[in-house]
Amino acid sequence: MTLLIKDEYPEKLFREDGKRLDGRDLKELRPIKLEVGILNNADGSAYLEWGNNKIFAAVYGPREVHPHHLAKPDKGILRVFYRMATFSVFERKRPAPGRREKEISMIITDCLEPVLFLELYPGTSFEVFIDVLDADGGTRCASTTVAALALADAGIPMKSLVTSVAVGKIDGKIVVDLSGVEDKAGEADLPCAITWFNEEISLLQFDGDMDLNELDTFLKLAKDALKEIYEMQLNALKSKYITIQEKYNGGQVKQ
Amino acid sequence: MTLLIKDEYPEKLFREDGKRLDGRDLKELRPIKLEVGILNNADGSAYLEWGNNKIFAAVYGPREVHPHHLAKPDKGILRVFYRMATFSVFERKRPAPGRREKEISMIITDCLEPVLFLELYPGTSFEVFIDVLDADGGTRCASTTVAALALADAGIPMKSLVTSVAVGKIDGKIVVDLSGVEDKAGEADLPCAITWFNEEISLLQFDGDMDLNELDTFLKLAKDALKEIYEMQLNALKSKYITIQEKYNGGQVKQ
Amino acid sequence: MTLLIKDEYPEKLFREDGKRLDGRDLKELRPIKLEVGILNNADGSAYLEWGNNKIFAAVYGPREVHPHHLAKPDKGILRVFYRMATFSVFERKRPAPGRREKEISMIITDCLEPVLFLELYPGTSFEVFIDVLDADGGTRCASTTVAALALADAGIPMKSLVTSVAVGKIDGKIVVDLSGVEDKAGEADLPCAITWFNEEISLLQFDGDMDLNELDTFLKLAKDALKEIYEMQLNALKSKYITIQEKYNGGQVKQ
Amino acid sequence: MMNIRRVISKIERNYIINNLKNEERIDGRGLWDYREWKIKHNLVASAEGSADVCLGDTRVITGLKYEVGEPFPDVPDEGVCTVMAELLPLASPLFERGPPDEQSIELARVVDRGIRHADCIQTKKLCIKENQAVYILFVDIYVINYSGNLIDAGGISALTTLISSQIPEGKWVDDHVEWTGGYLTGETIVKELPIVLTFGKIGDIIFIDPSLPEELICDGRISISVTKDKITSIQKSGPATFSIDDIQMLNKKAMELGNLLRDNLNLWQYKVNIE
Amino acid sequence: MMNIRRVISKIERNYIINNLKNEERIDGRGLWDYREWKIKHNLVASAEGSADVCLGDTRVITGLKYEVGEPFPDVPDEGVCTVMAELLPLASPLFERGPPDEQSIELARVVDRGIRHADCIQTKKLCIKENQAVYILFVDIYVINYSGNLIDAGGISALTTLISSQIPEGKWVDDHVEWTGGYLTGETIVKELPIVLTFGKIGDIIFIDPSLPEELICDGRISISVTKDKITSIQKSGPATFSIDDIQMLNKKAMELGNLLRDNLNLWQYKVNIE
Amino acid sequence: MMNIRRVISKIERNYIINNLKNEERIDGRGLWDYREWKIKHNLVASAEGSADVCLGDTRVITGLKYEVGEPFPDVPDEGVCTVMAELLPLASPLFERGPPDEQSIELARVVDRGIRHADCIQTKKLCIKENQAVYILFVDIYVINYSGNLIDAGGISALTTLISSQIPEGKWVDDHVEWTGGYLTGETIVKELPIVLTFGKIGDIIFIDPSLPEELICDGRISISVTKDKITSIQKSGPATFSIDDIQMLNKKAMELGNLLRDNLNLWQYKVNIE
Repeated sequence: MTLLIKDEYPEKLFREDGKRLDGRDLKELRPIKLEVGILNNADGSAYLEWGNNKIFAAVYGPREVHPHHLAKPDKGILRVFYRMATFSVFERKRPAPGRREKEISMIITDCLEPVLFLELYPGTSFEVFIDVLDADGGTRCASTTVAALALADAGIPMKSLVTSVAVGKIDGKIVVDLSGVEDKAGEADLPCAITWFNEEISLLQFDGDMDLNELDTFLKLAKDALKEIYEMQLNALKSKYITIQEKYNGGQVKQ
Repeated sequence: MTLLIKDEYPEKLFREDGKRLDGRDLKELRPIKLEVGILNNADGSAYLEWGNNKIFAAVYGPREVHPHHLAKPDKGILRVFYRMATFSVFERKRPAPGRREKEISMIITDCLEPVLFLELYPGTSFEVFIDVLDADGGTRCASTTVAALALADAGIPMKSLVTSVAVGKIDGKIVVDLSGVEDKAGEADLPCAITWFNEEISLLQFDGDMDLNELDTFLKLAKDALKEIYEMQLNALKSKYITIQEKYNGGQVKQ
Repeated sequence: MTLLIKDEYPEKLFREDGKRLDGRDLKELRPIKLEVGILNNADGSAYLEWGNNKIFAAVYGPREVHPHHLAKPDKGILRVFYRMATFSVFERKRPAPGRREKEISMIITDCLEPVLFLELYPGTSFEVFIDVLDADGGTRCASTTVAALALADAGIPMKSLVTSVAVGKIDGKIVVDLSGVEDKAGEADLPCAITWFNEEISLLQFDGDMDLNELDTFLKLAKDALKEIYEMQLNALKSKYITIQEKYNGGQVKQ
Repeated sequence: MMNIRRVISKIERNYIINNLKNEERIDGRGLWDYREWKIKHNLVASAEGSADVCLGDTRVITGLKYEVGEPFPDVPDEGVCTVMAELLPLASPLFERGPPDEQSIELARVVDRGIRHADCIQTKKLCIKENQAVYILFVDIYVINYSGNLIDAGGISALTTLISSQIPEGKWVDDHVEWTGGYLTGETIVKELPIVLTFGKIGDIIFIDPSLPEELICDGRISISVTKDKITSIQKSGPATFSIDDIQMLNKKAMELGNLLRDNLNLWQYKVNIE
Repeated sequence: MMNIRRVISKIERNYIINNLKNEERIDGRGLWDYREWKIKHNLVASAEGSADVCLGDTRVITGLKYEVGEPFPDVPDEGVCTVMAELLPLASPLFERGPPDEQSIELARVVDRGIRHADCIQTKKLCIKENQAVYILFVDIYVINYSGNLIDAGGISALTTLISSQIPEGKWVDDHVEWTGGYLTGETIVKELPIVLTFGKIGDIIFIDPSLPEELICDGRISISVTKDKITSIQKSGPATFSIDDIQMLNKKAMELGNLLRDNLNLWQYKVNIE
Repeated sequence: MMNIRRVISKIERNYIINNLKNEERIDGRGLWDYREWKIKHNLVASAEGSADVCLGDTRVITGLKYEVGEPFPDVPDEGVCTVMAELLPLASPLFERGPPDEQSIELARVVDRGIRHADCIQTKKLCIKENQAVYILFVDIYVINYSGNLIDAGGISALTTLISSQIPEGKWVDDHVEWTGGYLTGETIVKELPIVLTFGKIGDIIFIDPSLPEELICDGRISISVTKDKITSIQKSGPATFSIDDIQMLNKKAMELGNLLRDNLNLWQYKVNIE
């Protein structure tokens, strides 16, 4: 039985006025909203809206490792579980986690681990659960960005935050932060992440088609976008601490 | 490929003489046959025929818990595994246990647990295996009834027996002990169970459509039917002990 | 969707000159090539080509048992894992191991165990991994034959080698070593294996149709073929030890 | 943050029970009061309907997807609606990864049966062409934060999702389905609004909407689904037993409180209007 | 009750072996005697055929279900019969819950192959319409009590089930299958009656139909399926080895005892007569 | 034999690192040298294409099977090619039995994406009849011996398999597929030859083609797929971070070394010629 409606992509990804289909300029990010500490059972948590992406992240740890045999005697382990809700995509996803979800979980683990001091927590685990409730392109970058906030919210010592964004090429033009439709109909997509303590790249994937010059441009653009998002992360953390301070401030809002 | 024959239901569930399709009156139970102690490897066992239902139950325990992490330091655990044979229903059931079987297992566990003294058996488990070889409506009630006998047969201290039956509504009339066809073609089905030590309800499910008055009628009818079945359970237990006594009675049948 | 090409079998399994379709006489084996010690991570390994069969075997052990509860306090355990590659057969096999692979694994385990001194290795396991990369009839016999070599290569004390071959009936004639097409289109197939230390049969399966006289003929033919293959096994082991000796012989090839 | 993995201490348990005996609860509610409800709808752009429901600190997000498939042979003119539930590990340290466990199966089944038997969904409206093509709706419930009483939150969440839904309307052309350009909405699909209400029992005391600490020490629960004047589904769980009087009283309460909640929540406000 | 989980003690083992050396068995049988057979048929109303078989204390219940499906392309005019076996945990503390293990796979496979290669089922009679529709039969074996030698009990159980079967008869009308109102019965479907016989080996002694204690200390077993004058299947299992003389002797014995058992059990008595 | 299960000792680790600092490797290679490649093709008679690739002691055997199925609705005139990888337990004590783990998923995904995004396979040539019938190719990679850098060995292995392939050619007749008697070969199917190159990073030092001891102490890796003048896929793994300068340098290196390797291996020699 064919589906009623196909997931069709537009022929052109730019409007006549040169803007992208959602009205953005080439280097413009989609609207991002970040909230920290929104789940009260987890040791740390964060919520993100990024375009139509809606993602929750929660951190548990340091805690006992299940199953036991995964524990390492000389360091803690970081485990990331990236999952998509069945209804987060155009065609219903099957409930069980698939190969793509496992691969992205691994990618994000590798991306976050450099900022942690796992050697201080032998025999324990940190578990980061990331659930994408609505997906609209760039979920691995958005997930990395919100997971870093959840780690910070858990009070786990970190060398720095981690921030992630994708750059790519659509209709021959290089753009920042591809939306879902741009990701699927475009030519290239380069998700990357930065660890601010050393300003190095800790997540890098690419699928598409680029030459060495384009790579340089991609990386330059990415860096500017990453800085912009980093500021939002810092503000989200600050506003949480301000909120807490207010709560403890005799119940009175600071003037 | 369509099946050769559909599982079709009759339009009417009552005969012209006012009796049910299998000749029963409104409050009449189907024939029930109970046997205790029929499986010699289990710690306790029982067999039931109830209409066309044919169900075996066996109990193992108290024994070590597998897997270990399920064990509780302060009490024993009760685990019930309700399963249907592939050929017990109209369309062949898949061999692996499904959601329905898991749900009914849980319902029966909750129903039987109140009569046990689990706090006397810390760190151990009691396992009740219930296998439905032929199904004809009301298997969860029949399973509960036969499982209680298997527990008693295992010599496990119990506050009382447990007895279960369903009442329901078919073609607008309230009846006791719905058969398979009445269950599927009828309007409402209320399986319930009683723990005789406190005469309270320990299993209760309902799907259908009833108002508060009907509920009262249902519960009243159920209580009468439960008493009738309880007598049969007691007789089944007695006849087993009589048999054993005879065996030990110098091999001679008592006069 | 029907497949493009069916796996069809010829009507006759003998040529006009009385030879089999691949040019063999009734009692002639297919070409066999054996190599020992070809995988450098395993404790022992061997590779076999037998007609178009291509099979790797590797042995790990004695080593710790995973999962632990399988360990036996009074003896080591032998575990054999026979697997076929997806592309080793005409129609792509599903990647997960099926019932047939599990059954053959058990058959081969039972066949190899008699030559080992498992009682000398309490609490440990020997694991034999057999991977069929290309299959052409008689894979269980070929697997047993190559697995015995891998065990020997691992330096595990053995009462003797084990050798296996199939005999069978095609177009009414009794033949040795059925090829893939003979196996599928023929009337009977009797895989068997011998443990040389007592010259007894340690693997025996049959599917087809034979009377008691035919059984006698089968067994007689099998014994001759088994001897022939046994010589090849011994040569394969010898040539490995010669190679090693040469390596240690001051690096100079012996004259 | 409360560490809900620890065994609730005897002292705490007694504290909860003693309060209950005085018809008071540790969060200040009376025995028959729900915690506060907060409902958002149509938050998931990728879904054909969605709801974000908070009941106190319990939070559940539900979405609807559809497929078009063949009807079951015994009901050739009716579509299908299935409910799935997942207890996300981020929602509680008590939840583990892996295939659905008993608690998630129970949540899905009770919500599913509450809907199925209450004439809630007009399955005939989900038929595109008899014997050929019907809608299959997937109502998938994700628990985002666990603080007790998932069933009632899940029930309201599923209902709001269905009411808020907007599904491309198909018609049968020759031998296949084409999009008319219009939509089926919750207004068309949903008829009755069954409410599922869950009561906890600790010792002899019975109360509605168990909070997490209450749920963890509960001897048992009963969930009752009600329409305006009918009981449509009952599920007892946990090792408690209930007297026949209790059961009669609870069904009456369920009817009463269900009507109250239906009025208060006014779920039809979440329907989508399409010109 | 015997605790069969404990390791059988050396003393007990020696006792069994010493008896066997004198051609005696602990339950009083001779080396070539079966335990008592008890057979009931057509006990499962929901199945299209069924059998309840006891071999001593071993008890096996088997049922048959059918589906109508497309034939395999290489045999477009033949139906299919598959055998599944499940070792129910209620049958023995040795059996665990979970997916089929080696022992249940072996049981199903040996019974299946005994049937498949003996011209037992007339697969062409299971064809409704060449290339289009054939019967797929599922013969599912459930072990209810385990007291040794499941294979022989399973084999007789599967055979009785097939003989007792009664399957709605279909005919091909236009492009689908319709019920004729008649039935295919075991009399039509079953031709040969292959008997599977299992021999145990302990040390140098070989005997038929191992009881549970014998089976637990067996070095190995051979199961041989025979029709009146042919061997149709052999399966050796366990770490024992057998001399060529043993194998010849056992196949002869199997033929002999198989014919005897076929006569004694008279399985055709379980066929269903339909007017 | 090296026991690769043991933790690599500090001494050994330091030895490897100190060598690397002098741009030397423990097996004598320079930083940008591959180990020796050995390639055999069409060794599996049952497969429609196959390759046996050794990279030093790492050995990978890959085979191709096909099915004919319906195309995806959004690309009705294109066939499909999927890559699966299995790390056989015989290849290393580090590999365990069971369903695919992260490492095998990564291997399959990186090889798959390298092929998919490089215009390597002409999927339109895999169409038999638009909307009706296309080829589905299964490229299945089995790791036979594990000695580091499975990705590059797997990539060359998949490519050689595709080049060596020979698939029965179908045509659409009425409503089904018939065999023309001819074959589709790698020459028709394969266009670009993307090479995937993997770089390891230990401390500050980066090098190509990690051997097993290097891989076990690696902080991270980057795999880059390149065609003659384009980068088509990148995958970073492991907890290392890379400076932007490193990344630019590595992509340049990948292009350079990729072209060199493509020339040296001359994979087109493995195509099959059919008269």
